[in-house]
Amino acid sequence: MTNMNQKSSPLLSPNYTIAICSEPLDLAALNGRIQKGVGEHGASVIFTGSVRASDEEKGLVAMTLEHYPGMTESTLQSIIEQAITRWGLVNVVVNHRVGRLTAGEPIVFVGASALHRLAAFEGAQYIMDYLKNKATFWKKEHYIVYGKETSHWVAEKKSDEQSLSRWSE
Amino acid sequence: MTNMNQKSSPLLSPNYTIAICSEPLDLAALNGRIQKGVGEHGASVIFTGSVRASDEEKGLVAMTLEHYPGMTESTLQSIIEQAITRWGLVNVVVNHRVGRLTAGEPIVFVGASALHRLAAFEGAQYIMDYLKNKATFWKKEHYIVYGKETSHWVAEKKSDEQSLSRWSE
Amino acid sequence: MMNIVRVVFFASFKERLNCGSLSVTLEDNATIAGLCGELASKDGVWKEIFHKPSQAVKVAHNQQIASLETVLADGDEVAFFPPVTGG
Amino acid sequence: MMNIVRVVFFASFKERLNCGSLSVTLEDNATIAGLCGELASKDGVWKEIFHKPSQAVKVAHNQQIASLETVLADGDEVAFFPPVTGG
Repeated sequence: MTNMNQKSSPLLSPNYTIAICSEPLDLAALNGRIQKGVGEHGASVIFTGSVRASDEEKGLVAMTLEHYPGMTESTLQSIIEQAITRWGLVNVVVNHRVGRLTAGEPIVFVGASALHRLAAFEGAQYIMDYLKNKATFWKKEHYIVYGKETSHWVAEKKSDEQSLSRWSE
Repeated sequence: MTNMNQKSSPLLSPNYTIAICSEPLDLAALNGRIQKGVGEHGASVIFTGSVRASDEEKGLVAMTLEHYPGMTESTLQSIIEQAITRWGLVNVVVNHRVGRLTAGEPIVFVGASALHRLAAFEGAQYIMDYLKNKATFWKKEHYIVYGKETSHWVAEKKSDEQSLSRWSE
Repeated sequence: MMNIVRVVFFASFKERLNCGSLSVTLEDNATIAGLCGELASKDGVWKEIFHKPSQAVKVAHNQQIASLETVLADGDEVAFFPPVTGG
Repeated sequence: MMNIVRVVFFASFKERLNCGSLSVTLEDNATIAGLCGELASKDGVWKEIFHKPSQAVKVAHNQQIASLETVLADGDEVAFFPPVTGG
């Protein structure tokens, strides 16, 4: 599931790709797609979010990510297009894992490149904050407690909702 | 020139490395050093700054980066230690190129990992903003104009100085 | 005239209801609130979630976030899900 | 008593002065301002930079940013450079 957008500015046409995948994220390939073009763009920022291995102590053995096919992609598309407009991003790559993941595995990759560092930092952070609050993904955690597997759906975090307030103009 | 710092917290001892190098940055290796440990840390942010290829249109053919050996490293060390204290960063890697660079080549790599995304984003951005304003590097641009090479030292940017104001507590 | 809408459920709702999707026949000009009334008329868990749905019940109409006042047309898709927690 | 300090220059200063480093002998308790006076007593470009140095002349004392009031001791290192522009 990949969307591609090419605009017509001759020099720096912004483009983005979105992928929701049940295969492990190939970080080396994704990094390359953001950092290869970095010479044209000057600045790039890459965010990677993973299943915290330190949560293993609490007995976490795995996570399941579910999403709403179709709506997830169109939500991400609109978030990315807003970020491109607001910060003049040149290139954006968003990949999100779904299915069952084990501790240490990457869940999400957000890469953004721009002419200057402020745009790259803020653009990437904006995309992550909105992804967390608006994209239709749900996380279930699987624990082993006293030898028995239990699982529960993760509750929403107040801090995530608050993270959007910084972007109100 | 590499500094290593290991503190004694058993689980997530923060550590950082600083390198000033005249060889091209090996982005794949640097990415790996930040993203490999990401499973333990949950969130990582990587910034890469490069010589803008789009400046080639203006005739830019190369850049020379000079620095103050010794002072540069100790300045970076104090910036990184402040960021680790303020955001609880787990792992920080800063590499900066010196010598002659051509268009498209990476100049600086800043990677930071933390338990949560806000800390990773802000920690990496703080390090870049202070590096830009405090670390003893100087940039000279080489142009070819009417077939003749000229060069000039880059002037400081007001926007860089202003970028520090957001970090005053 | 009657409209048929497709209703889908995600995450904890899908599990609690033991149902991923179903079709509901509604009168013309029925709203999402009316659809909730239909769903609440079923047994225990359905009533718990859809009788006066709380803020924790999110709803999308044709894959766009919507409100209970949204009027439904034949062939529409309505999704119910808890707050999102990805990334 | 006399102190010998090592003075280093970077970037445009090094180029304009055509000098990377030199040693200067100063009286006891001399400050960086006094050192600037010594340097300004040389010809054109030296005077331009070091006679009443502007905000654009940055100074470090033993590799720490310092002010003109800093008192110098034997063996100290003083660096003069323009505003930094790395990254």
